[in-house]
Amino acid sequence: MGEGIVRYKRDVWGEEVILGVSWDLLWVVSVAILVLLAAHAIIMAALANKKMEKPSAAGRRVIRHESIDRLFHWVMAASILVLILTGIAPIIGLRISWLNIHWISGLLLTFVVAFHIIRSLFWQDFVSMILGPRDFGEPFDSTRKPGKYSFEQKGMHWAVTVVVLAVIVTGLLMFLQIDSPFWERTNSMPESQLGLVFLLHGLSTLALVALASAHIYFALRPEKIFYTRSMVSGWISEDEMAANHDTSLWSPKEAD
Amino acid sequence: MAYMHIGKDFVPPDVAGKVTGRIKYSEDYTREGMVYARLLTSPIPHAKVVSIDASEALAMEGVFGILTADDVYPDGEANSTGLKILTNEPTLVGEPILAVAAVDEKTAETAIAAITVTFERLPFVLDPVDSLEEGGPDAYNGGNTFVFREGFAQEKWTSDQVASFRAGNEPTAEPAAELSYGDLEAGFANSAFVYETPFTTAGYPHMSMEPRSAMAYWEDGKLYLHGTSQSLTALADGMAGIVGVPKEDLVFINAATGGGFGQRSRAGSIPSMAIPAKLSQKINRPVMMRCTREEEFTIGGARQGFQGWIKLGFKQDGTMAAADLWIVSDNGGKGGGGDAFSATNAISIVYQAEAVRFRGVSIGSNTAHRGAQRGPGENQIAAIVSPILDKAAEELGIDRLEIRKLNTPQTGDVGGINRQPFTSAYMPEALEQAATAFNWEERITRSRQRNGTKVTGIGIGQGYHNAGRSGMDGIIMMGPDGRLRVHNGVGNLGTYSYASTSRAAAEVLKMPWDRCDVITGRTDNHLPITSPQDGSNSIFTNTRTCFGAAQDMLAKMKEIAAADLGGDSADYDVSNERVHQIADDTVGMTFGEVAQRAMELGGKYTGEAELPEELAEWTQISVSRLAGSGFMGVYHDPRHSNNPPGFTVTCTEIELDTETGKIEILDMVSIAECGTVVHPQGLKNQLVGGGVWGIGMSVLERHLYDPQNGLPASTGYWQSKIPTYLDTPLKIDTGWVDLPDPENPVGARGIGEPSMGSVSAALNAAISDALDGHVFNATPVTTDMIVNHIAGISEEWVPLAQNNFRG
Amino acid sequence: MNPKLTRRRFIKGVIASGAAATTTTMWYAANGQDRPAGFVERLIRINVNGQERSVDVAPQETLASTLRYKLGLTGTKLGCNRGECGACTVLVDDTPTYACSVLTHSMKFARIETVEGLEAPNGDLHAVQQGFIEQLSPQCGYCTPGQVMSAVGLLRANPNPTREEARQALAGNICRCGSYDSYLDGVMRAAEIG
Amino acid sequence: MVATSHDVMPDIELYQPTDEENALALANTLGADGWIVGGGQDTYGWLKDRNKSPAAMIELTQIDAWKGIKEIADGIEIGAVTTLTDIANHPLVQSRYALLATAAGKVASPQIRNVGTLGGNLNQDARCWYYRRGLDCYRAGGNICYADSPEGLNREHALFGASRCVAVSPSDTAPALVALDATMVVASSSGERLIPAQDFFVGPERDIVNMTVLNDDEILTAVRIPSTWANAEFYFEKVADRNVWDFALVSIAAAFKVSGGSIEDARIVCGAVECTPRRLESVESAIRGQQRSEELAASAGEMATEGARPLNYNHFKVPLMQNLVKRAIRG
Repeated sequence: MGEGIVRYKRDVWGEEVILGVSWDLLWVVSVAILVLLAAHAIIMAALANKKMEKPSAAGRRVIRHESIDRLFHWVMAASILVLILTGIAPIIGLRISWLNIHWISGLLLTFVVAFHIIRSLFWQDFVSMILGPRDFGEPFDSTRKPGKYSFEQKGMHWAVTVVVLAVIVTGLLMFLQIDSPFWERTNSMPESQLGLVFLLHGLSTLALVALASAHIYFALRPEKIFYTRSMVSGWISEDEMAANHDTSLWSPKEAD
Repeated sequence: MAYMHIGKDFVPPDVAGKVTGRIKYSEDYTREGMVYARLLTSPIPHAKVVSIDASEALAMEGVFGILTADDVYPDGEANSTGLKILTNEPTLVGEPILAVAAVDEKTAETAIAAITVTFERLPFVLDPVDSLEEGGPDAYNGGNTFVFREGFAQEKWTSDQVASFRAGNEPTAEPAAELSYGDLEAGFANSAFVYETPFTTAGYPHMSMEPRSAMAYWEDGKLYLHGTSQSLTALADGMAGIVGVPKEDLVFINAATGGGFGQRSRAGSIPSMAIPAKLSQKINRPVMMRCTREEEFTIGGARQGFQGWIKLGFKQDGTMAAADLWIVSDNGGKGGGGDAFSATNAISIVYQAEAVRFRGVSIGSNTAHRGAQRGPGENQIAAIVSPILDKAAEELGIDRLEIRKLNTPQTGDVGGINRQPFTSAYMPEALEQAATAFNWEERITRSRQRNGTKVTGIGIGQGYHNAGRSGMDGIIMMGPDGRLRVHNGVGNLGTYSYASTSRAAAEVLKMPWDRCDVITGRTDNHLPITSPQDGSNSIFTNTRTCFGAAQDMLAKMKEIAAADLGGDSADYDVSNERVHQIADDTVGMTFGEVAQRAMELGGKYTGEAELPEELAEWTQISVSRLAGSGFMGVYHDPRHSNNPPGFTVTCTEIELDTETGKIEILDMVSIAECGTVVHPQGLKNQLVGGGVWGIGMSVLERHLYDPQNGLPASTGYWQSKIPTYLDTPLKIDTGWVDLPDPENPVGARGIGEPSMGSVSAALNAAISDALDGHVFNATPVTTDMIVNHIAGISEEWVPLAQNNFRG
Repeated sequence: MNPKLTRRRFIKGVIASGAAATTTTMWYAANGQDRPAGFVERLIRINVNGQERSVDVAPQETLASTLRYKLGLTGTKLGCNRGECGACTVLVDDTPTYACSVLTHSMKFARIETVEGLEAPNGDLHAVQQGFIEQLSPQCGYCTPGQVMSAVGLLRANPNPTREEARQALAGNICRCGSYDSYLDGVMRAAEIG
Repeated sequence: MVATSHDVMPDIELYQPTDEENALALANTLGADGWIVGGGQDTYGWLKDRNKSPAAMIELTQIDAWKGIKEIADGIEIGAVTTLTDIANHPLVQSRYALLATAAGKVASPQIRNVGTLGGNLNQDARCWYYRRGLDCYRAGGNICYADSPEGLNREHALFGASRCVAVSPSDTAPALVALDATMVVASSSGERLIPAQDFFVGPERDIVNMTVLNDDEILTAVRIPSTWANAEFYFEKVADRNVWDFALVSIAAAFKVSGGSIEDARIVCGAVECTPRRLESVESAIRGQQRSEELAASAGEMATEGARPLNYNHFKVPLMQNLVKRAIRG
């Protein structure tokens, strides 16, 4: 078995340096997340009976996600999935030509994220995503309802933000270490630093795997599936809004 | 002159042992309770040892002890260049830090793996020119060069000076050494053809077949050291000092040596043998230290590499009017040799240049240590100059053999920066003989002929090395059995000089060879001091001592005979193992009887009195131990004057494939000029062996270090590209001039080194010839260089073969 | 780069190496199984120079180590211990083989000949040895036993080789002294002596 | 280990199965801890240096079923444990597949060919000296290549298909077998699979630590050479620094079906220019149906090196490879 969380190697003069994350953790993380989600599913099922009926999707509709943002979301989702798959392939011994696909989708992700950051800062309702002190009370007070985004949604968003930025930054540094159409590999980085970059990239990958699984799981939960629908079609019903959001805090345009 | 032994083949006493595997090299010995040592060597090109934690290793079962630099240098390491036994200040990857002794090698290696050494990394440099540049790293602690008697110093050039030199221009910096004769400017002024170029020659490892293993044990205060060496007594003499044991308490055992080529001639070039000696002393057990091939590379050292600038001027008539050299030589991690000066000297001697100037600096690099290797300097430069000489010949419309003839040294000439006369020099005869054997006139017409993708190249080259010393001692003994015992301290390196020089004594006493014993192999056989077996000197130096010792015994025989049988000693002579009156050879006594009488008389006859003055300490010890045990002839050889040269001439025909860059040597003839031939088969071996070395230097052998981290990349036979059967000609024809030298009693001079230079010179010339006169100004010239040249690809980087220069 | 560094050497290599050398033993123990068929026993008999010798041989032991350090046959030299020089050449069923690069355990059914085994009972040297002496083929002599064995192997397969055939057959033996020419002279002489 | 020059074989277990089932069972049980040994010529160095430390060796030389050369319905089958000397000298190989006989005869040195096996020659590991020195580079599972760097010593390295690692295929017989459309017979305890020689070797872009597609539990048991190219016109050349004990700087193995001076079909494969034997399919199709000529040879040479990406020190491999292709086509 590996050396716990970190794998070490010898540098060119025999000094012990960090090599990267121990990929044994990949299995640990996968199993852990599966257990957690399974547990959640069971609890939800148990609580199901004393749960009030689902709000109806019929009736008047309000806009939750503009088409451009939906496009962004799905491109980002796709590139992240491709990155995870191509990145994991060599680890699990899958002999595919993965590296080019990996860095290309990595670049794609980088551009889309950059686009999103700029857009969210100037053209979107940035405030609606800010995680304020009041949000933290939300889970413990059933009377309180969130604005456009619930505490969980904000939490997930910011977690993903941090992790994705981490993979992007470390990924770009690693990109410099290989030949690409834009440059010849630099081999500029000392081995010890290189190892650190690999480690961070690996750790954020693990986090991303966990977050992605959780995200997908919740997106498919019956009581949340309408959010997923809104990410496809853009709208939610007023009924769904009323049931899950505080209209005084969020007054979306009506969908035509 | 008709000799009984000189010039005749014989079976050296050790050959049978070599073909049966019976003769023992140091690693073949074993001893009750013997344990095995392995080395921990530096992983870093330049560092300081901060601490060593061996507790875990020493606690292991089967581990007997550890030896560190603190053990061998209790008062601290000398602040100088030169190989250390062990060190805390490694200046190259692979330098020994400590040794561990264990029940077997596997345990020792496992123990070493458990030792933690903390190093402090220091800046390192692989290319001397990088170190020369201002602000560039220094290879040593305290500078990048070492000045004799002054210590470490720094040589620095401005960046412009470095850039200009690298661009191929004459260095403008102040040289550390400058020597010259003649009017250089006038020389170039009178020249019809002047050639000026930068050049590089790779320094590469000796790679003797036998790794420098050694086994040692102590008994009754005496150190018994089984080692490997080119020079039995000369090396033991120095080794006693290195180990710190009185000369009389060191028994150095070395029946055979698996190759040396310069790196085992003196104790200082192989101090690693002191490790088992010291370790054995510390743990009080016999210790065997078997060296690996990689260790033979890293500890064994290499030839000095050159980065130089050369300018040669030739008059209209083809005479070399002026030669100007500026050489930056690579001193490696432990200090090097004087190759650069020897190179310049060789040009003065071989081509009789009218004016010569040498300028140079020797700069350290954190690579294998540099030292003497077969023709250090003379041979590198031979390969560089020969193609230039051909260019001159072409420009001036002179035949390539002719231009060498009209610049040739001969008896009566002087040569070298110090304008020293030759004892004798028959280079014209050698050139003539080579031309005839090679059929030059006819062969030269095939020059540059194309046959499909192949081009024929014809080359001729000359080799030189000073080939003789003096001032050593000789001892011979005889007992009542009348057998002649020649005590010979020359190492058994495979030259068979230890035996062939002994035959000079047999010659004097007209002894049949089967009545002679060569006493050698271990120093407690009481051997005289000899010059180290390097610099091609043994034949000259030790025929003098053996001859002298025999003359001494001869005189004593005559005295004894005259005293006992009447008359004057001048009336006596020897023949058929008898000393007898010249007038009536029935009046005399057998050698056995003389020896018997000598032992009765004692005194000077048995080495107990009237010994020659100036006998070396080592010889005195041997004589004192032999004294009284038999009839002794003992001799101290006075210094000779002038330069006894060893010369060779080689002609070769090659085929160069313009598509693969591969060359094939179709024919090769080497002619030796080394005075009277003592041992034809031995001489032939030196000629063909030198030939293989010359081929290695010209087209194959390399010395690679990774510029990024200073790791050696060519530690084995494969990566070093040592020539094989199929890289060398099917047959190398040999011959010799065989004219006597007046400074040697049997007329002999040495030859070992020149035989390589002439081949390398001829081969590089032939390659240039095949490439329409293109001159690479480098050794080696490898396949990739030839392919690149033909394809018109400029060497964007210095060819890897010349690494570690800007490699 | 940090100025100081600690060099650790791992008995178990860090990544290039797999599990420690006892793993499989433990695996079988753990599974309460006997070792599968094919696992070697240490005490074996090998045929060296016509004699059956029984030796205690470690599984990983090379023939060269067994010959030199267990049987005292030091005529077989170690020049590189990597199959790059030929000094350790011996004959295995008449085939020249690098003793440093074969396992003794693979020699159980083979006929091994070393340089020590060439002399006739009456002490006469083998033709190759005589040829090498007459032509003074060896220089330092360290590669000589290997050259001898390759030459003997050649002459058994081809008693009258051409010089070129001899050169091809001996190509796996380096002589750093460069005595190739003299060795070939020796082989040709040996073929004459027969 | 970098700092200590190791020289003795470390403790390691040895299995010498005498039949196929045992061998495959062992390979299956030991997996990555088991090291398959043929002649061992690319094994013992790794172990002595302690740069690779498998738990056990599975030595195959006592399995007669995997030795020898026999005729099969379509062509011949060569057992993977057959020595290179036997292959080079075998009348059947010499007469029909001289290309392979020549290639096998060019490997290393006579003594190595005497014990070295075909399987070993095909499965031997990369010769990049950084990797061989035991440095933890990409190929050793690390995260860096020391050879492909601004100052790396990469004279012997790749022109094509480099992906982080720039090592080349060291085998002399591999290009010959690819040129002969050979099939690799690969067995494991779960059965047998047949792999075209061309797909047997794998480059760093797909697998940076292995040079073949063999899995830990698999053993290459035999190589089948179809009659497709039997008695064709062959050309093999290996250019190396030394003529013994050396690896190709560039090698070429080619087979031609020629009638009346025109090339009906051809296989041209280069060694030591990529991590796998490089088959020059574009050249093959370009010369198909053409008359042999200096011009054709020249243009084919040019085409052969299209897309080459030379490193610092191996620019010479471009003209060298072009020249070898020329020579092959010239015949």
